[in-house]
Amino acid sequence: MEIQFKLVDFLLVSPAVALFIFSCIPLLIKVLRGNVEQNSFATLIWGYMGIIIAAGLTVATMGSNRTAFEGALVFDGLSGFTGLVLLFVAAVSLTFARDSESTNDKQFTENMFLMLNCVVGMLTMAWANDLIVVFVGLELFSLCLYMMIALSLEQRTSKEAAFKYFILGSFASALMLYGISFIYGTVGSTYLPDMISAAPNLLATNRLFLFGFVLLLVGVCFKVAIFPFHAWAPDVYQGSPTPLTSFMATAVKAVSLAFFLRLVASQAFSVERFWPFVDVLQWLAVLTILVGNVGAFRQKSLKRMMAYSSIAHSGYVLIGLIAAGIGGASMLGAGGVMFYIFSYSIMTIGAFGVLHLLETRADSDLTFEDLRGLGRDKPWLALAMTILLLSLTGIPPTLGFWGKFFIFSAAVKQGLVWLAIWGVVGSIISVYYYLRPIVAMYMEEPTAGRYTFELRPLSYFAVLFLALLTMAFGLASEPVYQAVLASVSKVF
Amino acid sequence: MLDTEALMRIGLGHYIALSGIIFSFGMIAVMMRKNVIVMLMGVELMLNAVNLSFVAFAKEAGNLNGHIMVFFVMTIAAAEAGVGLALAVAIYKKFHEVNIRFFEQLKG
Amino acid sequence: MMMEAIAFYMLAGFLIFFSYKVISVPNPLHSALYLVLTMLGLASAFFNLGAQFIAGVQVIVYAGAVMVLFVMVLMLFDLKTEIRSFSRGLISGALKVMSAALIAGLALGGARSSVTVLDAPAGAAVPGDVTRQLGILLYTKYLFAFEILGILLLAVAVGVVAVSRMKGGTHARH
Amino acid sequence: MLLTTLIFLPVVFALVVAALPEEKWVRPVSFVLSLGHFAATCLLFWRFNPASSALQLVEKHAWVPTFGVNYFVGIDGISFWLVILSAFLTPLAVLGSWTAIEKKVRAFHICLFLLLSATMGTFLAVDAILFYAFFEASLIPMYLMIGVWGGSRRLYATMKFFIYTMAGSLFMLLAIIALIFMTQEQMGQMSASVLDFYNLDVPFVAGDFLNTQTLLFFAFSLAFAIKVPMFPVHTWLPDAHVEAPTPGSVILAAVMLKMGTYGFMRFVLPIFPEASEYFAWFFMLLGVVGIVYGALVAMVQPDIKKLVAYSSVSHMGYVMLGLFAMNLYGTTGGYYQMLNHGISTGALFLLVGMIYERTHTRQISEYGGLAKAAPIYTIAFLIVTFSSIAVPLTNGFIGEFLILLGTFEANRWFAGVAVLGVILGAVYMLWAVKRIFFGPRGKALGHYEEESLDINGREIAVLIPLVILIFWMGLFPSDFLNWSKASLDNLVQNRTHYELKLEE
Amino acid sequence: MNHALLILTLLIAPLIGFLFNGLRFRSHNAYLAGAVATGASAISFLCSVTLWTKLVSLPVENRVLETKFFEWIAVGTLKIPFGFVVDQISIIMILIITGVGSLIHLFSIGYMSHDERPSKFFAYLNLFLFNMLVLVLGDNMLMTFVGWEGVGLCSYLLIGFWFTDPAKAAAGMKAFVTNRIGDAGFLIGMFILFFTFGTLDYSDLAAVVPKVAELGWTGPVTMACLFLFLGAAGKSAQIPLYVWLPDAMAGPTPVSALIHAATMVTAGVYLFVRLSAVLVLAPHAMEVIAWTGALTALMAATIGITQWDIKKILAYSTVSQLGYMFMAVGVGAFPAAQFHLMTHAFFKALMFLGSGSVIHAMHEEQDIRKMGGLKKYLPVTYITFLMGWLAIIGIPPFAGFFSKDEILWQAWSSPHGSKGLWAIGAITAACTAFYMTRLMALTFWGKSRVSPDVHPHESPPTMAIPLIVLGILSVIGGWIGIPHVIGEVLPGHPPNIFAHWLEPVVAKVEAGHGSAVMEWSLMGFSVGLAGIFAWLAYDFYVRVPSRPKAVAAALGPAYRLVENKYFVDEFYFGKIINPLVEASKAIWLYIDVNFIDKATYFAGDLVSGLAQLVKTIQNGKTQSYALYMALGVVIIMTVVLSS
Repeated sequence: MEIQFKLVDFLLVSPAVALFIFSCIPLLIKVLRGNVEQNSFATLIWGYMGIIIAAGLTVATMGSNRTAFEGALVFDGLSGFTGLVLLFVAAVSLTFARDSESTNDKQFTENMFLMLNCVVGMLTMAWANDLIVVFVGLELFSLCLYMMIALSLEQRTSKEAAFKYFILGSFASALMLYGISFIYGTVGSTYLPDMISAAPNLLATNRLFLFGFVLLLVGVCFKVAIFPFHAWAPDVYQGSPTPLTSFMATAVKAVSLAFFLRLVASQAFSVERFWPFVDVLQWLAVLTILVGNVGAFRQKSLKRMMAYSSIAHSGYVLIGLIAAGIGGASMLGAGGVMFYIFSYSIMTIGAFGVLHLLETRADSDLTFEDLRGLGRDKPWLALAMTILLLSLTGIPPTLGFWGKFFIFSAAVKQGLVWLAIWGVVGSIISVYYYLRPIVAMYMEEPTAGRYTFELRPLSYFAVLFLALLTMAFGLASEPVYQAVLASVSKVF
Repeated sequence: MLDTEALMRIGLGHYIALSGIIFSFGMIAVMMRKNVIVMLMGVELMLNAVNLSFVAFAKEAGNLNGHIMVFFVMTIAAAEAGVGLALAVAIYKKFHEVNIRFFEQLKG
Repeated sequence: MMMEAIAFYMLAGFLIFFSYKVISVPNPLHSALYLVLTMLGLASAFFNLGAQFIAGVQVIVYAGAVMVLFVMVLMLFDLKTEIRSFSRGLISGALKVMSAALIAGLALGGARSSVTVLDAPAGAAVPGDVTRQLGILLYTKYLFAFEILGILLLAVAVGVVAVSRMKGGTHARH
Repeated sequence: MLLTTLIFLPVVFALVVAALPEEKWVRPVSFVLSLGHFAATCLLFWRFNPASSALQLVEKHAWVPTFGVNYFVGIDGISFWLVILSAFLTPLAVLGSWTAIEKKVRAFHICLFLLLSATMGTFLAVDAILFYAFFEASLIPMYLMIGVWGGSRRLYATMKFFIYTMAGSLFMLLAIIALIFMTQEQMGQMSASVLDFYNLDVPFVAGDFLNTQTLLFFAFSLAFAIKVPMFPVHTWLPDAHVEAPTPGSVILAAVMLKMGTYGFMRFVLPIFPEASEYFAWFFMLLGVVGIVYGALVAMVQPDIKKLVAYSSVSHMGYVMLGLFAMNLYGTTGGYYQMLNHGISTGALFLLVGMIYERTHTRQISEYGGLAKAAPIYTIAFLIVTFSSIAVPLTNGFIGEFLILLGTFEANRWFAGVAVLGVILGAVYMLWAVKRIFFGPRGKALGHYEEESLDINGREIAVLIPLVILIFWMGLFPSDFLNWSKASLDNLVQNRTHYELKLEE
Repeated sequence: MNHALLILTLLIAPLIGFLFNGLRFRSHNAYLAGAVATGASAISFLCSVTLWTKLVSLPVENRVLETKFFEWIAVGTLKIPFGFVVDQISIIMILIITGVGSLIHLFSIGYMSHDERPSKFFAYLNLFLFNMLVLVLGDNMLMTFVGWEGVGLCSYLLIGFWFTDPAKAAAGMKAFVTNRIGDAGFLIGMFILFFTFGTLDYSDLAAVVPKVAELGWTGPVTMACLFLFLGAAGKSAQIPLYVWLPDAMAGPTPVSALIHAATMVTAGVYLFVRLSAVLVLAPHAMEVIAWTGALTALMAATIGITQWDIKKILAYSTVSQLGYMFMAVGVGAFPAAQFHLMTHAFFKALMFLGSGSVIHAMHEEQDIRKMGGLKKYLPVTYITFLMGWLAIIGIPPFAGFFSKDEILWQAWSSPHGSKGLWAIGAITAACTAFYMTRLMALTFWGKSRVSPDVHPHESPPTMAIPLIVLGILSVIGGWIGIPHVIGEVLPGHPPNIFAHWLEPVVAKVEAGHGSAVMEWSLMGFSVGLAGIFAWLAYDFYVRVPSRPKAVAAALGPAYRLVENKYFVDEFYFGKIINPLVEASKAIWLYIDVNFIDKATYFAGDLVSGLAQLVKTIQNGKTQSYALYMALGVVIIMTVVLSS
């Protein structure tokens, strides 16, 4: 057997290569300069360059609908779109990381290196068309995340978060891997299309495959924080440095959901034998929405509140996934899911960005009281936060509204009205806690002179930009929705 | 009632059963041991159990994807061990013990 | 047939015993040593299943390097036998054991009921030169994954070093 | 372009206000700008053709074409006066809050303008999603108004307001989505246009609660009933009103509550004709209960604003009663009562705000003898009171009379009970008047000299247009109803197969 | 001047007066304000007279002057013009209103000269005049209703004119609210009529109704009339809604004279005279009206006997007299009702103004126990009051005699009437004679009980002139309605001009059955009765002043019952109003605050409780989290595999 390298394969994976190279450059510079931390801004620029080049390459390869490495990787719209979201999120998070007290220290170079490689892992997972590749990508970004969290200057809680995430992540990986082994055993291959084509048949006849498939989904559900695999999320989100939380809450979910979407595209949900699982998933969606929203209801820490809210958002997406999975009008569901990923990423990272801008120490854990007077001292930041929170609530004409609209549309279209109703109930609960920061910012008596410090300009700009995007795409959601539909059209 | 014939004819099922048992031991270690390093060992045990089933299935399926997977898993497990131990060291430096009960600050 | 069965059951017995010991002995160092034994046992199982290369890697990487790392760290900590090595809570403990057992049981049950797989002739056509095939696969289909694995190891290396250099880490400078 | 201008001009104004160099300019500039907006709105008198029931001055641009969602605005006789009312009240609110709003003046006026924009959009949107967007968006400025400039329990009130309204409207969103898909099934292509909804054949089974039309009907109705608010989902209103600053109360009562009743007229009645008819008794019952209940509870309120708020519940009960009488009298009366309520309750809130600014209390028990201390104020208050209790030749009478007439035609028992509202309305208002204005001097008047509490020229200027309207609308209702007649006739006569044509 | 312009002037003049005085309400110049108001009223009176002359010049069968200013409400088939009609009925009304009104305005100038806010007073008075004119001139029921509510409003404002006294403010409110109850009935009556006959226009109704009558289908008409009677009972102070009128005496006395005696309170009577064509179709309703009127008359008269406040006595007297009028309406004697309305307007206005003069002279003292022997201090007042007294107790040939006797005769003889009604009427007449004589006796006759620091003085001419004019009218006012039997024996055979005048526009009820002899004897009986009771009262209060106490003591509980006005107010407050207020508080507290809000909070609490549960589950223990995952897997798998 001849080993042949096809150039086109390398061109296709070039975004990851570019990211890797640019992540190494500042590290090399640091090492060669006697292990002395360089100007963090320069490091950031390297990172930006890597991301921009990767994004450019992603755009260039998008729509090619090719596979690479004998089908191990696939470059379709879904992976391309997800990749762009990931890169965008990474760029913003990197900006935050550079400006944050807890990550911008003598090890920012390492931080950036890990983050970019994290993205490499995520891109791998997004591209993956083979369970082996999926697993490798998943592990790469997971391990990078564990270490990044541990790298926080904050001593106690970040270590706890890192360790919890690590143990539970490994546990979930092992479960997922166990599932992959069953799938491999029953399908005889780890190739995703093989599995997808075999799934309807095997699900109906083979319990081992059923078990494997469920365990695989459990692994994904863990990353997405679906109840009851959500429990790590609040603790880890709260304990991690905020830039990383924003990255985790968005990028990890985006890539995991994209993979989930690939799985549900297998039409597994339409197999009668699998219906009980679909029912279970529906219940999980309901429970996730409830646990997320209810959990956020009485939180004092803003980060923890946002963590629970992100669980709730996972529940909404799960509705879309089920709608996409059960056939009929899958495009609506899939489009809804991808749109939700997009909108959720922008809103959530923006909201975390605001929080990170207000953290003055590495171990800051902002509460609602801390927001008092923000409306007076930092009006624009408060405005941005307001827009982002309203978008998370789903008030039109923000981006978040359209996210919910598309998801609920899919649910209604697929006859999953009861899920949509639970989604609505969850949204109503969410109104309360999303409005509380607004209350604190504008309506409660401000404490004197809390926010007199200068905001970090780059992050500040980024947050304002995100808020602007939230509004702008809310007003013009159609282009995004079309892009999203195009991205999933090949998968479904 | 015991089907001696089936018990004697060692096949895939036997290996799956073995891997299942080891996997569950690993799970129990993760879920019940308080020492974080033993918990890590539990994870390793789980991964090893998975490896066993992969190899068994590879034999069954007649291709090498399983082996590739095992190869990757081993490497990743090693890396995980490295990360986990580094974290454990960080913990130890702070608390002079590596008990999971120190990590109950974040809750609620 | 018979011999094979006896060999398997012996191996299985050892494996189960060792892995049980891993989780039950109070001294973590002993756990680590039992883990080494478990891994060696697994290596032989791999060998049995015709995965010689994997078996070798298992012995070298796992039983060798990784476990050395474990033991080293444990020695570094100089841990005594723990008085309470298991988490508290009877109900939760029971649930934990039960759920773990159920997962194993479900896997087993799944395998039992998946008749088609179980009855397939064991040890069908595994290509003779496993290692070569493995190599080819690694350099073709899984080349990218392999590279990613490399990145992973590099990232872990960098990350672990960085974590160790943190305040409170083993190599902290302040 | 006129309608779009009307909707988005306030946004521009908000930006202008935001960009003003000095805060002291905010009030005059806002006043002039809002007057300008009102003037622009008055262009409708020339551009709108009252003889036609069709949708006029239509603008349509694709927004989310995948779901058939368009930026689709238009005006007909039903939205006509509500648009004018919104535009008319905003300058008054600005003028009325000249001294009431002391902090964050700039932000307040920005909120006011954004609210105006949202209300304009709500009344002008013909696309369901667009409507929903404006409907929801209007919550935010009001939420801020109550929360930032409100009274002591403002946080509770504003939260309650927001959650209540949101809770209802989210179900409506689901119903809109369902209707959009229904257009796809029945017309082959998705459309969120209300005009297409009218042509839908929404399956209805009498007697069975769980049928499509009934469920959708209740999803819409819940949203609008909360907004109206109807008994028993009215409890957000007293709290919101009591805590809101004066202009907030004015806009809330005068304009925002109308969104609910307008929703009934625009969506519920024509889209779900069978269900509306089937459940008309239920809504009439709620309306009647609301009338009597609101009046009784208003009677025993210790707080003036709360009293007015409960009177709103009672008055809006009339509106609902009229709308669900589903005949020409009821519908016309209900529509007219919407405007009346806007004028008279708006004026009442302004008046309460004026006196509150001076005495800093709203407890009725602390007042007394105000008629001597503030004669002009008393006159204005009495005039508005008479409008509120529907004394003939004021606007309130026309509405109430037509509603009761229509109700009597539809169901005489309901009319019989609703008439109690006429009595109780007089009771609670006049009792309050008696306690506030008559009798010996109350504690709240404290050290004020004779007549020193009276309202000043600015406040008189705020009230004069309202008083003029009270009598104008009472004497010449045709001047107003003629603009809406065609649309209202169309709504009543063609309700079962309602259709809105496009002009041009 | 054409009639439209005349009607316009008639209506506008008081309105302008109102605006003029209203806009300068701070002014203390009573003379200017009074002059303007009186002038406005006088202009209206002139217009009325002119209209009357115009009307007279028209042929009998077509004596209608109509004008529609604009379409007021036009919805569907409901077309309500802002239209006015002057015909035989309304011309009498507007002559009374503007005539008596002008006099009372004039009187008020003197009466209110020392008040703080004379301009306001005259403004209200003019506004009242305007509304009253709208009421009687309206060519459809809704226009009548406009005036109906409008006069109620003015009544409210005027009763509460001295608002700093909470009792007076409360009286105003009581009047308005009680009226509102009636108005609600009026509304429903209108609705029934509208949906039965499709119109609210009086002339259309008159035209359409007989056709319905042919169908013999009168249920809705009966209901409509009963509801309208509720409205009339509110406005005209009949059982059960009369309670506001005595309290309404809290207003300035000219107000009592104008509104609560001469004009507004008679609106109910006017309404039924106007709707006579409809009413006659509803015999049951007529019966109810007649008996209610009779009972009201009796009840109020008995209460009148025990009162001590000069104005209260007059108020109860008014209620009683209104009862007479309704009795007349109820028995179908519409001209008689209208006639009594007119004569009553004269003598009752006179008596109120007289009492005003007394009160003015007594420095706002209203208790007749503190008066007595005033005739020597207040000669003009005394003489004119005497006229009123004679008129009201029905001594021929004073005005009251003719109208009251006409009613009693009709009650006896009309097919709708009965002996019982007559008997009640006669007893009432006796009571009237008693309490009116008592009033005279205690106020003007006998010894003076005036406290020494009060020096009664005769009123100024502005107050005297109206008294004199009204006194004359009380004497001669009845002569236009001389009953047939009397006319026959009088020289020149004066006809019953009044009845003939109204004949074309009121419904005809078949003639009474009764002989002239009977009529004469009844007439004699009632006059005799009045005379006896008048003497009795004189005997009680002038000759043997100790007797009333003895009699009262002898009657015991019955006397206390009557003295306390049958405890009706107490009943209303104790059993209806207060429970309603308490119930409202309870509703607010238990439904709004404690139930609906609590339900809302319950949702919040539920979420909060669930939040606590979530927080408990989220216990921070890594291994618990792992357990959740494992359990999740197990449960999911069990569900999936077990099905």
